[in-house]
Amino acid sequence: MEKKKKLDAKEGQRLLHQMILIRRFEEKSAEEYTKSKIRGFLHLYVGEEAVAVGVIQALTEEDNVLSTYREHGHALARGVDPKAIMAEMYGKLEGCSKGRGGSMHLFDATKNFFGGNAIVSGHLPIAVGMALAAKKQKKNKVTCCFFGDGAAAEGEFHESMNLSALWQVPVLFVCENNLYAMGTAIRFTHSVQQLEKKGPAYGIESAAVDGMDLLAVMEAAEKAVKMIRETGKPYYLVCNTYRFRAHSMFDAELYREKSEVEEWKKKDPIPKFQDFLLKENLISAGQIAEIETAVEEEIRKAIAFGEDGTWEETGDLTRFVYSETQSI
Amino acid sequence: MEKKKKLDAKEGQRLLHQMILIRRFEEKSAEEYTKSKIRGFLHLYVGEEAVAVGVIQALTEEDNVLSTYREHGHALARGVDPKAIMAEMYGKLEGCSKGRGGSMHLFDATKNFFGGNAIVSGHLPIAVGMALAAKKQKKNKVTCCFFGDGAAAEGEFHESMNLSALWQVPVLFVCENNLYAMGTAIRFTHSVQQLEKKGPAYGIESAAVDGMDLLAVMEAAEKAVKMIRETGKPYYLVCNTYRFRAHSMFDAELYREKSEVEEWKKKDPIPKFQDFLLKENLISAGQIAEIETAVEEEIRKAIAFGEDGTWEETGDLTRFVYSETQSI
Amino acid sequence: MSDLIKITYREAIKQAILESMQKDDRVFLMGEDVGNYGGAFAVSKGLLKEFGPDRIMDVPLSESGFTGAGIGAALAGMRPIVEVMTVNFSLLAMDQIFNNAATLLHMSGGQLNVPIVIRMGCGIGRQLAAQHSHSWEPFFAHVPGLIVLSAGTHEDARGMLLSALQSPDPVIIFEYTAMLNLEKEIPSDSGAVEITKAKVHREGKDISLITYGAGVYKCMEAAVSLAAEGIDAEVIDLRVLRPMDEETFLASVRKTHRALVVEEAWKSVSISSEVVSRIMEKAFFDLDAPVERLCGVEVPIPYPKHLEDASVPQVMDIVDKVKKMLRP
Amino acid sequence: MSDLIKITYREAIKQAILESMQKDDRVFLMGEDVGNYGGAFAVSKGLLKEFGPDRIMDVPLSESGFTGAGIGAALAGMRPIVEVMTVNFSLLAMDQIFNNAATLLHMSGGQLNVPIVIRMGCGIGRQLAAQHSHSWEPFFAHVPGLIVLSAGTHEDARGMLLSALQSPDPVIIFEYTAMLNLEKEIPSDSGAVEITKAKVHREGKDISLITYGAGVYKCMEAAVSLAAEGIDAEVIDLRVLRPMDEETFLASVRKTHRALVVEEAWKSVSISSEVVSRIMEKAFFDLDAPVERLCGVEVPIPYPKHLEDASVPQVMDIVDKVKKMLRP
Ligand SMILES: Cc1ncc(C[n+]2csc(CCOP(=O)(O)OP(=O)(O)O)c2C)c(N)n1
Ligand SMILES: Cc1ncc(C[n+]2csc(CCOP(=O)(O)OP(=O)(O)O)c2C)c(N)n1
Ligand SMILES: [Mg+2]
Ligand SMILES: [Mg+2]
Repeated sequence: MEKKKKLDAKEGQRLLHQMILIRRFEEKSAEEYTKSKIRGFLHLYVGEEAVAVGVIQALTEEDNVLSTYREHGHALARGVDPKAIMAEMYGKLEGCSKGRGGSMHLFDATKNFFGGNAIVSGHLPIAVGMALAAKKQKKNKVTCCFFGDGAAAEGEFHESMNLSALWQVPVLFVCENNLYAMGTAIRFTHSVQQLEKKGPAYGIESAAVDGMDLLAVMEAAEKAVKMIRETGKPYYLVCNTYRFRAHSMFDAELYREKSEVEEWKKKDPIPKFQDFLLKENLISAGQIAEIETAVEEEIRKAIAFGEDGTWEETGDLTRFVYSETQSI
Repeated sequence: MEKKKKLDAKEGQRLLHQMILIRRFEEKSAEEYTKSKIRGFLHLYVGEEAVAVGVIQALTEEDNVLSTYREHGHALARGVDPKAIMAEMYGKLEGCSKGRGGSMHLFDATKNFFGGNAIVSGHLPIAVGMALAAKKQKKNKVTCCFFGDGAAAEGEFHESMNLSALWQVPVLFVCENNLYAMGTAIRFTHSVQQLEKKGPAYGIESAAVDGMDLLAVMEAAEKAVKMIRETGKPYYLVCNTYRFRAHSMFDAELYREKSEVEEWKKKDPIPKFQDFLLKENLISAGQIAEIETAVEEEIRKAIAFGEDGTWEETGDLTRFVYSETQSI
Repeated sequence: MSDLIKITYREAIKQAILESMQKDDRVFLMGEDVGNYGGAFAVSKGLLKEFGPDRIMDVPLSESGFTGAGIGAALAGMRPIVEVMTVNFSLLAMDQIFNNAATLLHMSGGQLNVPIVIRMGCGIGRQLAAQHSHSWEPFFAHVPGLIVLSAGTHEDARGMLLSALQSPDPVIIFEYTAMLNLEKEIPSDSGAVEITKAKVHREGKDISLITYGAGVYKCMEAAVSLAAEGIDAEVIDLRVLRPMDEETFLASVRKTHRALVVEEAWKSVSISSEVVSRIMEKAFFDLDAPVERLCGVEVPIPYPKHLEDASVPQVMDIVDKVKKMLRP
Repeated sequence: MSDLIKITYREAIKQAILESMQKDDRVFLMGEDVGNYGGAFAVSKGLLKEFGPDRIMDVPLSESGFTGAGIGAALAGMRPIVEVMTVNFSLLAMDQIFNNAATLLHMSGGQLNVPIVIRMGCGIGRQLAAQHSHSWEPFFAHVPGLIVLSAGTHEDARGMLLSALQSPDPVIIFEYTAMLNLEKEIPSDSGAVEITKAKVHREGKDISLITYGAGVYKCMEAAVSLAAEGIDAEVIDLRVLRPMDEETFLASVRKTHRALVVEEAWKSVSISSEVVSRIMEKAFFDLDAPVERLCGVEVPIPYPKHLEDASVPQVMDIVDKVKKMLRP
């Protein structure tokens, strides 16, 4: 409510731009995958844009962000250069991880963006540790950690929640509940499927929000971040969302009905937010078209950048297995 | 209440006998440890007797029991021969694990007693699997799994609780909350210290009970086992208790006040139950003395049995790394 | 002799699962996405429909939990096939495998068998980058109590599982995801295979190529090239990484007097280290030259194809190496 | 030269922790029971009082969680010393160590350093049976990205930690619990030590004894016995198990022309396999006889003293083996 009033045109347009950028970037990535320009596993974020954009806008540049292998959206929302991301997926030295990581391992230390983690739930303890460091260093720094519904079944979820609450560290756990872990529906992975109900078992302030609604996510995230900054304690936010596309490019989607996907597409966060902006006169149809054009151009540049990138020399294969300098 | 009425003299005396046997057995073990007859880690159950005795009496012989490294009490309550347990701690071939396991690894397949597991929380998934097998085999078999407050912080607790509830398998999780994991007080290991509050996060029926009160434990365990048999679902029972002695023989007990221990000793489950039996005329002072004498004799025999046992031939060291027969 | 049929590596595994489930109703398959998704690599596609959810069990992301549950089910008389999607995630289940499955028989003095079969996808070759391209056969081969098999051929992909399910002891089977689509001819009636012996795939007199897993077809191909240049290489597939059959390769080395060990795993402390050591210990005086190794480069596997290819021995590397060894 | 002081292995470690915490306030110690209990093996006794609970952190039983938190804290600029009480429990943290600590630098193209030090108790010798007597140095030594140290002497127990904390890369330090009470003399000013090189502890000309960890003092003792019989053995402590310093032992073998590798870990796929392989590859023509190995028997370690002793090489075994090798 209050939020909606606060949102000004410029900010609204910026957020819409981000969501559209993510959407188009993902669509383009899929295309590049079928052209074999991108290889390995490719997990797209289409449908879930409101979560990354809504949460990350609530953070400052000093805050840390960690994500999974489905992290293009988070990286883009965090401001990692789309060119560097595309080059990364092209496997080029100009990529944000020097081409070593690919789609699943985007890193950008300058943006406090810490991956890009492909072991499900493996980054939760790391997030707790980064938040612990911030506390020890007396830095005003929230660590925000995105993960999926599937991840919440892993033991590391339990350990991380407990540690963060015990130690009272400033971490925001964001569970992106898209109802599936690969092809396994949440009813086969969680005995209690309202995942926000896991929070109280650790005494962690928890909430669930409609992850298809950018404004709702923004409001929930801002509330969460505010509480974290005020109390130094963890917060657990479940964003209920849906991925419109397959789990990865290897997925035949045998496990869900097309009609279910269609039903969810009606809740697409982008038209919803667009309509809101239009209705509130925060944007014009022309401005939307401009955003689309600008995004198209950004993506064109990203592809070109990836294409033009350089392959790492094979002789450099073992660089950075260990550090090249002894003092850090 | 109802329970107290049902308890007859014979059963009451049998249970008192078990508790006293465990107590004296543990005291004797400590003595043998200082004489270097027993080696390795030795974790005593003194103070917690009502939990093992109260829970296990609710099971049938067909049911499975799994425990930790602090499992002498469970083994004795389960009816594993005290001679075989003592011989095991003496490291002799006549031990219940042929001397290979020692104090932390008591096993007796004929009693459906499955350890004796020394990796904290490592047996929880196994218990779920045994319950799953019972379900698949359509056997009327409850699997009862004891573990500590410390164990509940491990990821495997989370995974096991979730799996058991998802699969709806007949397992009884018994958390022996003795307030310490080694020297770490529960306030340093759990953000939420009423451990029974963890059950609802999995939709598992849960309860907490005064683990120093045999009758209360019996009642709670019977209720739990009844529910499990009726529904085939898991149940989570927290027994709040206290260990009177050190964590193991290597523990200087720097982490708690003597006065705290003394306070808890006032709640000693054995005098409490003894008094109840006396008051209800279910036992006489003479009969108590007889139990003490009988227990003394059992323990004397156990020690003699251990002493007289044989050392395994060194040449047999590698027996049973793999099975000796190909069909099982 | 029976007819040959063309079959993919994937189909070979699938047929083995199908056949073993038809033959023995104690057998069931559990793993992430084995059911509704059809298997992460489509290996179990269709089996859920055939056998229903009690025998093709989708499990939550809980590697320790469900692997432990498999161990429990095995203890209780079932014959679980646990699929750990890929070896990359097996670290989360390592405690269950090494501390429980591998020890219970010995530690209980021969009382407790754990007839579990754990299958995992393994290896490099799909540009999946550091966290998803591991070759961790060496870890498992180090641990007594386990039987560790590597399915380097289509016959073994089909036959090893059938034999493993007859074993009273825990068996780990490594399957190579890069080979899933590869078609080969196998005898139409090919079934259970020997799982205690290595296999000479090609006889030769000039040098012994000793390998396993993804190295097998590579070495066979290299041997063909070498033959064209007048070098007659013997190719040995270790197959059983634990307990290792040294007789087969020692006999070969005694004949050829030279050996090259080829593996994709990192070089240090690997299967090849063990093979070289045994040749040193038992065939030293038969050697005309030092045994050499071609192994994985010691680096977290990078994403780009050229770097990935450079990380493990390729056919040409083998050919070149052999030529250098024989014609220095 | 400085004075010698008598010191236990335990005290040596403790002094290193103390000194490093005094020197650098980014350093903190976290682990189970390191604080209130004083350390499972009394290593950190008194440090909580000295440094307070923010720098001596008791953690819940959550090996994956707190090790991962250590990695996160290291990423964020701290210098955590994570104590995994013993290597037996490290399997639960293996994913964090191998998939995160070891890969992040390379996978991020050199952006992310993980300056964590992980200490663990290790080895056999206290009759703790199968689940508590592991020697798992070989697992860690297999993994690129890690620096793996083995503190086989009192100087190293003290000095390695000090040096490790200067490393920009993750360091694992193995400490040997069976040696904790052992007193030895070290220079009173002994401090940081070299952590890239093996060390010749005793020069000799007849044979090279190559070992590490608990094997070091055993081999020194054996060398003394052998000297009495006219055999002059050189003793080499590998110290750095990864990246392994082969130059030192190759030089030795080139001089003595014979070698015996001694380790307590299971024989197959071990540190000794790697040492033998490198000698094969690089000093084959310097050998007068095949290199031999004395290793742990491949069995889950049993509880009784005589069987435990029989499970690893003892001083007399080394002496006998050398005599057999030199005077067949
Ligand atoms: C520990 C681990 N186990 C299995 C996998 C394989 N895997 C990759 S993604 C995935 C599903 C994760 O689902 P969820 O956490 O809901 O995230 P989503 O993909 O839906 O965003 C699985 C099983 C993995 N990467 N890591
Ligand atoms: C995975 C693991 N980590 C650490 C240990 C060392 N350890 C043995 S017992 C124990 C405390 C366990 O406490 P709790 O579960 O409360 O059981 P209690 O001993 O109080 O009965 C610890 C830390 C272990 N055995 N296993
Ligand atoms: Mg999901
Ligand atoms: Mg406890």
